[in-house]
Amino acid sequence: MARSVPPRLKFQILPKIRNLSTPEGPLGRIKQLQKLVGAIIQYERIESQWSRADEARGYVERLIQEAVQNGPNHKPTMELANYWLVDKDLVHKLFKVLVPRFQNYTRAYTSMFPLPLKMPGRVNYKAVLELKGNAYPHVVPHHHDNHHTLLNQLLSAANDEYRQQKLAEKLSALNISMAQFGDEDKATGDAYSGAEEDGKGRTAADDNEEAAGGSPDKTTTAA
Amino acid sequence: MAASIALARQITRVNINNTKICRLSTVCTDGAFCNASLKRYSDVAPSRSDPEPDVVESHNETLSNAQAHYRYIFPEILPNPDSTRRNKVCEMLERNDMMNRRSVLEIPEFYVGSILAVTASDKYAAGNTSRFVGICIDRGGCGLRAWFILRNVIDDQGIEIMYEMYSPMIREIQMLKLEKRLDESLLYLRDAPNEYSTFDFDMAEVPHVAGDHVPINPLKVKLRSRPWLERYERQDLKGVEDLGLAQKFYDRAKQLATPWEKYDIMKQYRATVTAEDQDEVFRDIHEKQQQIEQARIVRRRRKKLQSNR
Amino acid sequence: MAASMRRLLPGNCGRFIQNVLPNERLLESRYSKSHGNTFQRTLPYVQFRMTHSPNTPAPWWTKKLDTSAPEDLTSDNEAFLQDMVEEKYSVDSPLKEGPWERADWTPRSVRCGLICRKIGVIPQWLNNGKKFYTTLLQVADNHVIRYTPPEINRERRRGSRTPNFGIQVVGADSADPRLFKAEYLGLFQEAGVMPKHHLSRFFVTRDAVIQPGTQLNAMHFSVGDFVDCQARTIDHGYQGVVKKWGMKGGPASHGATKFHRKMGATGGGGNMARIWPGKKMPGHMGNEWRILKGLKIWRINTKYNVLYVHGPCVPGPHHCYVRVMDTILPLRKRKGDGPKPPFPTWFADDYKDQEIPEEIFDESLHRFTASSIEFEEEK
Amino acid sequence: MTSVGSSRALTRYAANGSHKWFSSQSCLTNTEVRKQRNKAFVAEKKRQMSLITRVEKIKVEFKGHPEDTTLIMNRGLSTPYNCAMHMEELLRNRSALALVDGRPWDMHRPLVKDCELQFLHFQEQIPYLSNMVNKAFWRSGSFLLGYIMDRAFKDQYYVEPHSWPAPDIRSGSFICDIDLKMDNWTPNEEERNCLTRIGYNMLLSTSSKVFERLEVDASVAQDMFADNRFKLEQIPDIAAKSKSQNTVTVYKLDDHIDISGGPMIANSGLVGLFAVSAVHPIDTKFGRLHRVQGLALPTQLKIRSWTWKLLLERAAKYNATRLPGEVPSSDDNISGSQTIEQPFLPPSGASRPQEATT
Amino acid sequence: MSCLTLLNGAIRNGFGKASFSTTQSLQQIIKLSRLRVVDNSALGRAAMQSGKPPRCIHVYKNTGVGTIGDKILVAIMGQKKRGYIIGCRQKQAAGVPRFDSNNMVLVDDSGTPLGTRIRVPVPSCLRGKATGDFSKVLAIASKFV
Repeated sequence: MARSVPPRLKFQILPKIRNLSTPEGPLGRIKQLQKLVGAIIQYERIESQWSRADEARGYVERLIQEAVQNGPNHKPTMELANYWLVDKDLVHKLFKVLVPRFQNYTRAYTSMFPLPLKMPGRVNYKAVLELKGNAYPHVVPHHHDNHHTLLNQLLSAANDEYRQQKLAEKLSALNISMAQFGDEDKATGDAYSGAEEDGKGRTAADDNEEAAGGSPDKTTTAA
Repeated sequence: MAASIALARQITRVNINNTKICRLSTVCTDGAFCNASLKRYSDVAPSRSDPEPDVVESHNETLSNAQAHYRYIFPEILPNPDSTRRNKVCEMLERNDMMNRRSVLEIPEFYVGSILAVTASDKYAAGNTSRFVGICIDRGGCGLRAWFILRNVIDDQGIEIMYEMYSPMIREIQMLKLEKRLDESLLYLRDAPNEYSTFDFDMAEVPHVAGDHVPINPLKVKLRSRPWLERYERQDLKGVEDLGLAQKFYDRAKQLATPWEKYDIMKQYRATVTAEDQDEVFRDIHEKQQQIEQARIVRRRRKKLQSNR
Repeated sequence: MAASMRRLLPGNCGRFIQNVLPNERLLESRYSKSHGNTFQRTLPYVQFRMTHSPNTPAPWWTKKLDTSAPEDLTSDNEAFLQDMVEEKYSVDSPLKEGPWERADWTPRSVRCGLICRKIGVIPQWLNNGKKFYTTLLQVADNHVIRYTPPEINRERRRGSRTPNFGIQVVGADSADPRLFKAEYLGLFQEAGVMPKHHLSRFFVTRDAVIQPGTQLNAMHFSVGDFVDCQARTIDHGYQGVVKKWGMKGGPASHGATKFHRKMGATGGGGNMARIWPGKKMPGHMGNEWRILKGLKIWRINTKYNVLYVHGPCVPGPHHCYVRVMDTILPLRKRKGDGPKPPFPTWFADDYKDQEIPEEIFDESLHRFTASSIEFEEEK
Repeated sequence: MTSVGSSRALTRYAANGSHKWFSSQSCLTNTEVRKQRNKAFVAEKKRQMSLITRVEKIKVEFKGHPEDTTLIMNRGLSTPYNCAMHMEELLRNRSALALVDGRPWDMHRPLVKDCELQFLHFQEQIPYLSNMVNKAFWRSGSFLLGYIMDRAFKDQYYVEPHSWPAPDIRSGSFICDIDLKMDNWTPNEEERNCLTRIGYNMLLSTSSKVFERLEVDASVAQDMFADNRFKLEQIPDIAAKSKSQNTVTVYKLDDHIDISGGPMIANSGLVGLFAVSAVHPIDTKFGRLHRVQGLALPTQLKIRSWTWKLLLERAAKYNATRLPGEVPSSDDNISGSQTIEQPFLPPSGASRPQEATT
Repeated sequence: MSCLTLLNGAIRNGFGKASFSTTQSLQQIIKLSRLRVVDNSALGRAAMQSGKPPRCIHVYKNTGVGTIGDKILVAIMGQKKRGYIIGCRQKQAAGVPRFDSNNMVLVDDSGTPLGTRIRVPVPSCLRGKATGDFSKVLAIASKFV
């Protein structure tokens, strides 16, 4: 029986393995990693040294990759799971819980975050390693809405102005004035129409206070 | 179209033959999983003759059968998996050179254990060519560096010649007998009696239908007694008979064994070209390979017609 | 389980999040001044000892990369900035003034070089069947950035060994301008090209000057030319004498204690009872500028701008930048009576009516499309 | 007073061979006017503080990170900034604006009754909160332009800030309209950089400067701005629109004082990048004024140099937001008008103890 | 390098079973290496049959390492004889045969081979070196490979 050619891992790995410091040599390294891999599968989120967590991450990803690809009936995969997961309940968890969860994943199965340093100076970087789709609150708040920050407001206004200008150039090349343009703009269906909707939506939402203060080009589009 | 049907048929045939293969407790003898030049993880390497459903079929639907077959035909087409040395442009230029050479010289599908005849240009030989027949005892190298070693015994003198696969000095590579052996490196034949590596220079070509299953020769070699060139008791060889050593040798071998490497999935991963990258390579060469195949068929037909006349 | 690893049971995980990693604080520390760097550094920080060839640029050099936290942008705005980058640099002719006059090549002219990337080492064969290795050097999107005439060069660099040469600055690999600091971006204003990842300067004679903004490609050199390749060697870090200088070390056994990879005596007694300058000792190995001279160009790929340069020993690791210049070796450089090189560089406009082949081979190099080598019968 | 509205009612004074432009009222230079105005501000503030004779406690309910709490603070003395100091350093450092019972409130404006408190920073995710804090920032930018122009010129030039329109972020720049008494002066790039540098000197000074807010009676305001003909004209209107019909809100940053409805951000330390992008001459019914345009970003938001340059290019274009003297829209924010952002005006300093007792 | 390991040439050819490790890496022909005489000279035959194969005592070369075509001095049956290496166990370049033993032919002082026939194949690339005395050696070769 054979295992398949592994698909590409979806995160950056180091070109060489790290020799985790252990008096037992390479076998000791594997034993350390066994514990970490088991802990990640069990608790789904752990805190560890950066180097160890990063090293263990590859093994977890590969293990899940194999499990998702081959399922529990594939003997080498089962052997692999049996070797890495010392607690045999976790083998069940791998195939019964994690495989369905990660069936359609196209990105990495795990994520890793550096922890802030408590003290400056000689540092031992710590990291949080977690399986995606766990039940805990997010480590870093994602879906963080940044549409309304000052920078993005300024840029989106600049974007609108730029699109307007491009459109005006295009129209002038066709000898159509902006005034004539009027209603057909949506019908022409170029990149501008989307941008305009975007701009309008935003002005309505948050700039209610300054309708009169709008730039001249904005008033033209409104007309 | 015909070719792909033939290949599909061949894959089913592989599955039919599973029972036999299991009995032989075979491991693969090709270097498809890891690159030929690197240490191979024999127990994790896939084989065309594996009882498991074809990995490529089941997981890379987008890759055609013909393309999936390439990794067995020419494993050297895959780049060196060392990520610090990978470069797409360099790999592509090298691949172009390889395919150009293949369009001129027909390099047959062969494995360690196959018997080949190589005709090479030799300024000093009679007729400016020299022909050597022998069993392939090892092959390796990525890209244009690919090589293989042929071994034969002439006048009770063991002789080996290493050939570079893409060297323009090679005039012809003739496949005399396409088969695999139980191991992926037969360097132990150097320590076996001469009869195991003696082959007739006028050996007739054993016909092999293209796309047919590659037979595995289950021959087990009885080595000469020590001293040897290598410590074979440490190598987990399948194709040798009992070595007949004292227990202390096996104890030491056990001491030095690294059974965990079988499960070191990241070490294997780093020594592998990933499935995506392999697909990319095979898709890239597919068109050129089709042309080469066509040209070969035409050439054979013409030859046949001429011989019939 | 490692003692340093903290197991987090589902029960106390909420607390963990609240106390150790409060979302707000994390977000803040990413943006605040004081903790800004914490999140930048994703790999362990490694302190290197001071080497004799430090990588640290001189303090008066222009700061290059903007390593602060990325801008927090919406996808729309990100796309807009991308558009603007394209817009700003999509000028057809970056030249602000008319093209400079070109001079004729003389044997005393020194041309500008190229910045290449070492992309691999592969074997090639000669027509007589001899195998040798070539290093593939890909010209890395080179543009001329600046020219400093000899007068200013002389003034700025007092005691310069090259007082009569102008300085031609060449940039390699265009990059997103948003990666760089404003002062670094300013270097590219004159040339009107996108900012480059890597800059290097070449000493040129006054007649060989190339106008800033000009693109350089592999056709700057021709097959059969000999070139000098200069690069920083592989960085091995701090090494002992056995690896660094090839000293023998001590025996593995035979009663050797703590003497396996050490150097022996460091000097004699008597009058010279001290360590002499230049004694080979452990220390930083590699990462030094080295030049390999007189390498033949066997083959050029004009499509991918790749030079096939003789030998596997071009200094530096894979993917490093290599400075490639016309050789200075007197017996290998171009002679006055031979063919002239493209001067000051190869301009595509001059060859509009000619078709440039994708691959150019040396005459004695075996082409892979050609049939196998056959030796003629000796009579 | 009557001559204020007429154009160019200025005294030209020649002594010691030097020519100076002076304020029409008191014949003072900008520096002297600033000093005098400060003195008035400080005196008024002292007077208002002296009215608080008894320390009374109020209950402030805080909501948000790090945890919901109730704080017992001092009526008329404690500010939201003081509350933040009790909570966390992070809040103290990054909060630009407070939200008291859902209304924007300056960080350094004393709380006057039991209330609910929230803090806003520059990465708020709820649009209307984000809008609120952005506008406060933009307004502070305009204020900062006034600060710069007030001290940028030699003594022989007398500069009179007129006003600024409602903050419009999408226009790309904040504005301050100023009478420079120089008809066709437009600064070249170096001069613009000099103006920017004045701003940076203030922003980068070791102690970040606080925006102080004070509500004064119209008469006090008129005394304060006696040397600014535009402000004198505006004060009665502003006072009439205010809730008590007679108060004007003034802000002070360092030693610069201007009339504005507010709110402003907490302090100058929140401003990261800052630039005076352009000065355009404009013709208004008050004669030839200059429109000073600027661009700034909070420290909290990261920006790459290239993006900043792109925004700066846009900010240098003429900003055609409403000119001074044009018919203001219902919610326009000429300098000093009490904006709709503050529908419930807090009581003026004089009436504060009285209200507290009721 | 221990002298013992250099005896492998002889040991590998079946002249007794060694009780010590004979694993070797380079298989070079240097001083004290044992070789195999492959011509049909009486001296060579006698030496090989008696279990005392010739021992290299000098390589006529600056590097001191002999490869195919090199002239060496051997001690054989108590005599000093010159000879040519015509096959090596060492790793060879592509296309050059590698032999299972280090083969040599004996020549006399005038460069004439002692034997009349070489019993094993000879690398054809040696013809490139066929100058002077060496061509006499190639003249008695029976087979080229």
